[in-house]
Amino acid sequence: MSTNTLANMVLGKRTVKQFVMDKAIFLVLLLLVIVIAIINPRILSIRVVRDVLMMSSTKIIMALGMMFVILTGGVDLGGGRLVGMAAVVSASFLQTPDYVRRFYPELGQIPILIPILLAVFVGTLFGMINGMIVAKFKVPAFIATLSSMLIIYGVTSIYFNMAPNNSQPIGGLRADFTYLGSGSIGFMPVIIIFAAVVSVIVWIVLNKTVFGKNVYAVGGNPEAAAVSGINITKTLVGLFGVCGFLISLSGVLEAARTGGATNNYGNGYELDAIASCVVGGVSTTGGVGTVSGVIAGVIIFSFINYGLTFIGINPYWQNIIKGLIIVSAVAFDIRKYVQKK
Amino acid sequence: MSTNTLANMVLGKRTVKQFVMDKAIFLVLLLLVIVIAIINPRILSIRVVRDVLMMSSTKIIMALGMMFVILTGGVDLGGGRLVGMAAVVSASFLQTPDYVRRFYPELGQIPILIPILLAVFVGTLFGMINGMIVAKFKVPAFIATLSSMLIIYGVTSIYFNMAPNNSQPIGGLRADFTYLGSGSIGFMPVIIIFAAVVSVIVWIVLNKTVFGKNVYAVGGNPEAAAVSGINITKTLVGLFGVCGFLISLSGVLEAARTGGATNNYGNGYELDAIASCVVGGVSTTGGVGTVSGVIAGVIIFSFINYGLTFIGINPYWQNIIKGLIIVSAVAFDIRKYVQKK
Amino acid sequence: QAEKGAIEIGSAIYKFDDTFMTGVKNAIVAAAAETEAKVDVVDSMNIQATQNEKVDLFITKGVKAMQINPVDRTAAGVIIDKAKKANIPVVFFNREPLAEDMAKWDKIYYVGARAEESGTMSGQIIADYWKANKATMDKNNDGVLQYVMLKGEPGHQDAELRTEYSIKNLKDNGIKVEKLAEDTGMWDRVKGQEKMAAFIASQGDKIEAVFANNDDMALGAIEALKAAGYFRDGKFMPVVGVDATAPALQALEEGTLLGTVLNDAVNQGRATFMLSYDLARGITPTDASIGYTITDGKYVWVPYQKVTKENYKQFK
Amino acid sequence: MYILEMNHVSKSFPGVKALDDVTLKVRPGTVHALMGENGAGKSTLMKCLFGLYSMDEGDISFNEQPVKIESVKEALHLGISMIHQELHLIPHRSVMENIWLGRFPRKGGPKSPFVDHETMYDKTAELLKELNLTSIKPTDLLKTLSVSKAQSVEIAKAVSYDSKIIIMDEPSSSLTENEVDHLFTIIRSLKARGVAIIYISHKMEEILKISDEVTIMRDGHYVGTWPASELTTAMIIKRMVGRDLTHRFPLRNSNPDGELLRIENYTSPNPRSFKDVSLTLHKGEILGIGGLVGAQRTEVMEAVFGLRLHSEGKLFIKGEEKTCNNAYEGKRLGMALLTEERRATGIFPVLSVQDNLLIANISSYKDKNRLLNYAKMAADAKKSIKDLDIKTPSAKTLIKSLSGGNQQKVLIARWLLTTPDILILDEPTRGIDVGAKYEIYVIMSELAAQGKGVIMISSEMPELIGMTDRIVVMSEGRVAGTVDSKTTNQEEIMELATKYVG
Ligand SMILES: Nc1ncnc2c1ncn2[C@@H]1O[C@H](COP(=O)(O)OP(=O)(O)OP(=O)(O)O)[C@@H](O)[C@H]1O
Ligand SMILES: Nc1ncnc2c1ncn2[C@@H]1O[C@H](COP(=O)(O)OP(=O)(O)OP(=O)(O)O)[C@@H](O)[C@H]1O
Ligand SMILES: [Mg+2]
Ligand SMILES: [Mg+2]
Repeated sequence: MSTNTLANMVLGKRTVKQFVMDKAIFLVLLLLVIVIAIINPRILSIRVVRDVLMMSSTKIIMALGMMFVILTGGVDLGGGRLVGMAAVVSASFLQTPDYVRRFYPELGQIPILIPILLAVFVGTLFGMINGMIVAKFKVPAFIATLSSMLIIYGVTSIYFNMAPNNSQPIGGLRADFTYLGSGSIGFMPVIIIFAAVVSVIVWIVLNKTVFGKNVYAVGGNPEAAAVSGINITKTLVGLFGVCGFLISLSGVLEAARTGGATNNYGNGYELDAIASCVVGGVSTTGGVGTVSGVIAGVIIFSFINYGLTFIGINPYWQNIIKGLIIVSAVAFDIRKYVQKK
Repeated sequence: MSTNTLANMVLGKRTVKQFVMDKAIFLVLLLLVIVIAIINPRILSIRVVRDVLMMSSTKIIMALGMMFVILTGGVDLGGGRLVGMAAVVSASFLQTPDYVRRFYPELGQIPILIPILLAVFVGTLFGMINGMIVAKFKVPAFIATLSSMLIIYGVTSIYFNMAPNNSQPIGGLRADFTYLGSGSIGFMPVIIIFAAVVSVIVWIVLNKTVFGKNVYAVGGNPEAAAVSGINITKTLVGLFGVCGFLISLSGVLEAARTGGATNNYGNGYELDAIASCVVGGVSTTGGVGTVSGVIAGVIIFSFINYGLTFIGINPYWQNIIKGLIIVSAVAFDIRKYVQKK
Repeated sequence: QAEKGAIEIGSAIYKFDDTFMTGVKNAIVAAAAETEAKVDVVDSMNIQATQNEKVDLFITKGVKAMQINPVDRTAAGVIIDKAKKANIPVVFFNREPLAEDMAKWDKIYYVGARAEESGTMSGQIIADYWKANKATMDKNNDGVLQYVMLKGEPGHQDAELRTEYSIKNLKDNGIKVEKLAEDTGMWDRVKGQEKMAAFIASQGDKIEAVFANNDDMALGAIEALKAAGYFRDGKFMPVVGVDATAPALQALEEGTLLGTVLNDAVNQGRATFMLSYDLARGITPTDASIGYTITDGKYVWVPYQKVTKENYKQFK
Repeated sequence: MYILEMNHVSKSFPGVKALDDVTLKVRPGTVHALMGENGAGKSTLMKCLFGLYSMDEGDISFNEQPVKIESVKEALHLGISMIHQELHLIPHRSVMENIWLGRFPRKGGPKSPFVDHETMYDKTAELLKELNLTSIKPTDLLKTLSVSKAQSVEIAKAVSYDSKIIIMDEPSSSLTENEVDHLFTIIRSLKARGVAIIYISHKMEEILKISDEVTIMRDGHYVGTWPASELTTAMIIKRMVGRDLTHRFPLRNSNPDGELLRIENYTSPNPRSFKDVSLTLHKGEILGIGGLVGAQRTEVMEAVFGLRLHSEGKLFIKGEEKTCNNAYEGKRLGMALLTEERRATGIFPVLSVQDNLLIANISSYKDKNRLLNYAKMAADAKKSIKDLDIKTPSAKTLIKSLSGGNQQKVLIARWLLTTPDILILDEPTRGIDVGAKYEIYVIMSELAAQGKGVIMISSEMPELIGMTDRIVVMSEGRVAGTVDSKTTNQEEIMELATKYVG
């Protein structure tokens, strides 16, 4: 089963039994697959797995970024708008020279890495500013990032509305750029490789580095972290920076994947990212959460969206069913934390 | 005791500085008024006050509902969609008999209170179900209400799409209904009176009833509340019910105020409501928040929106300025909570 | 010419996030720049209540005329009441208020396109293609057109009307149709792509045409189709959108998009401004004074235009 | 020669002058006890030294060099470490991560970003072995440890810093006598290495046993410093409280009669927890529950009060069989339970002292019109503050800014206000100064004299023997025996407590 292989990739050499015990959330996913397969067995195809993984890939990158902030008990409301900013910034520099409505009509063929780095740099910077505000002025992350949501959107819109673009969707992206989003190496889409690499790196950062352990400490008990001499400000600035980095990276890839960008890209993504994290077992009170859980959370969301469309459920009913699945998945999963005294 | 006398000496006369610290949020509001008045003195008119209060009124009712949930450290993400549901339900029964596209073509003139009570009852019920799920299954409020957001929207849309309405905006509302939203008694708009009455009642509930004290206790430390013999389930179901009640009441008034309703009403309101609460000093970690703070928070938001448009700032820039104001207002206000080192 | 800003006009767009409305907004601002009028453009953020608040503000501020792009067309009645009380003329645009509301006062105008028309035209593009290429397009040779539909936001007026009238047009052309799947892409390119991927996986080669309520979703669908091997080696899928955005014209040129329908933002914006400019100055608008035809004393209809491979160059 | 001198230290909080011209001088290689009533300013002084608070006035010299300590990092760097009065641990992380937090061993050089897990594990295992804490594994998650084990982790952590000064703010409050003895062994070996210990405790026996010098504070003022050898308990108390305290325990003549509460065969669904526990409480009786840490005393009492599940067993109140599934039902049956963990299950940190006092009893303040009677509430709060001598600027002050001992007093007052028939106290005098302890004993005797019943879990043997009528001794989740307090002695209790161990 493809979910199992993925899980094994992430979990390493854990036994199946432990896996079943700990990861109720994966069982929920399995159950979903079975139910949908009964309705339409064609869902059991390698192509569907690829589709779902592809649509999950940018979301995984974003959700992993979001996870850093949720680990400290906050949320990044500006995440969605940051996706839009990164998409617009990178796309605006990466149009084919013969496209009629270019953002920068005079611009030559610049190396692909420059706009990507620029977009990601801006995102990281915005993240770090958030971290600074949270750490230094004790503003709750909710408010700091609500503000940056407004500011980022305003800035992106002003940029997007600049002449000669005047708020037209940015199209005609260069093939070397869209390759990142829709190309494949053999049967394996590049974007899935991206997501996998990012996941592994995030896993290493969280579990093997001092910074990662400090993130868990600051999230789990900030007072304890403070009396242990951890530099809370540095940790917060760092983790918000990582969050901004990953989210803007996902924005760049979103532009590459869809071959276009508007200032409205990413609107509302932050909610999906937060929800995926929480469904994946990241606690909103901080200090608890794993990379594998987040990946599972994202895939569950993607699979619900995909599967319900696949079997042709009316969109209104999709909402209702999605709501029911989410709440029951979490209620089922949460039992492992709610130990009976 | 000498510490006590000492304390009295210091506390007896409150210094100006302390006052400034405590009421920082009101000062922010004042400052805003002054700045905008310098740019355009016409903002200093009773009409503007009335406009701002009118636009705040339904939002105050909603934010007060949201406050109950935030007091327990959660949020109600379904709030916005509940506004839409209440608006659609009440409006669908309150169209003038001669309107061409009636939701219920055969329906006679029913007493205005019945649809309103129906809408508010459904809202309260949804709230109580959320409370039940949070209390019994330990599902985080974030997820429970995310699910109900989807479910409520799905249900509302299905209702709204019923023949013969087929997703047409509901219009032609009865004058006795729209009076609640846009009528006035003398110079005083009815809807402001509504908001004032609700605020007073909520204040009484939170400060003068056992239920209110239990809400603060459950929010302040749920485990200690359980040990103190507070019925956590009852309190959570109750407070989510109150939240649903107030939010759906605001939805009814929203329909009355705009003279119409669609399934899309209220979309995104929850974020504004949460933000107003937090700006008004309600702590997202639970247990802290006052009615006056929430009202101040809502009015600040309304005034920023109103004032920036009034002086004719470009909407993109409005976002940026709004973001900057919010973050600095909170940073300024929060200093009183930041423990002295 | 009088000093700039002597005439203040309030303009409320239903939401700024909408690519098309941003085009209209830009056209309004451009038209105003040639006159002494100053247009205050505000964002209603897709919330009717917010729009009403903006209207209150305009009235308090004492603007000379208002341009309103309603969030919810039935709510225009309340706005008209407010305007009438304050004696400020209103030009509604892009979303048509109900006829009985329009009749409430004589200083109410409407500029827009008939949303039905955009549906009809996108249906016509597919109908034309079907008639010309029936042999290849009817993949299963059953004489029935199997299609999938990517709708805009459910309940949205344009989404409902475009969906309804595009199919109606096919039927009026005597074409038998079968809907394989329909889902909402929420006007969004990313969602359009994801929904289309699911359609392809569940319907396979059965799909014979793709309707999208706007270009963004159509382009998303094209990305999904490309990923599934379409638009290569002679594998084609007719896809239609609405709006004629720049990337859509590019797709037409590349031959991936079959057609789109131009919603004429520039003329909607201009006509809206010209009407409100006259009204603000107390002039009763005429065909001559605004440069557009006024029907029934209060309507200016800006037509949609079919855009296909044949004529797309003129819209660039 | 002093390793540390703090001179003229003053510090105010809104409404309180917590420290007023305080002096502290500590010699290397000694144990320096810091004594004072609850709220005297001990913790505040230590937090100033540790860089958590900044002093309003005063100076510090360390190793005869003037220093400014503005952050914890600086304090740790100088060689000062601290065991805090409240646990400061990260629940979802392992013991080793908690211990090495802020200074993880790194793979390949001190600048490397990677944590060296193997080294960390080995160092932790070594440290725990050295301190004889082998029942704790380096990989255990903190949240699975009992309070006393968590406290031991805090001690291990502070010791591991290799500091010149270790501040211990009530380290023994959640330890049993065995563990305290063990702590003293650790302290003596530290002393031998030249480390100075600043030791805060309210347990007089400990102070006289371990300390070399004693500094006494009262109401934020410095009273004086004396060699421990020149002091007696009575002298310390007099200087702390400002008056004599002649008796440690109030005199009471008890004549228990009539059954109030009986449990039969209480057994936990968790096989490692309590089994087959039966006991009876009579009217007018103070019943002690003794045993070692881990004896499941807390669990049994929480089960009685309905906070924990029991799979078997019956509950009788005044002879009638009842059930009790949650605290609300417990309260209705006339019970009250003061829990052991003040911070986790006791206080509402962001609520006022008044709200904290009244919350368990809030329904009784309802008027005819169902609204709360504020005048009555304020009066009761004021009375409680006065009766228990709770030091707080006002009833409106947030409880989190009170000293630890005063928070504990608020919790006791909270349950007294519910006027229970059966008052269960789990370590009620933890962190409470001698004067206040006496007050609590008086309250217990008064309740008993009124025909009510009190159950007291305590790890302090003298208080257990001195205050109770009978003592039920538990061992490994079972009742090992019941003794008569008038005739028993510590040896007998210890013997019973270890009956099922091993
Ligand atoms: N963060 C704070 N904010 C306001 N007041 C404080 C704060 N910390 C301590 N206080 C006050 O300072 C005084 C001294 O408190 P401190 O905690 O130092 O007492 P203590 O001697 O350690 O008492 P205990 O034995 O109960 O622990 C108390 O009156 C307390 O209310
Ligand atoms: N949540 C838990 N998970 C695993 N083990 C636990 C948990 N809680 C308690 N224990 C274990 O149960 C035992 C009982 O601990 P506890 O401190 O409650 O005993 P006690 O005799 O009641 O202590 P005290 O005298 O301090 O009241 C301990 O050995 C502890 O390790
Ligand atoms: Mg066919
Ligand atoms: Mg203390």
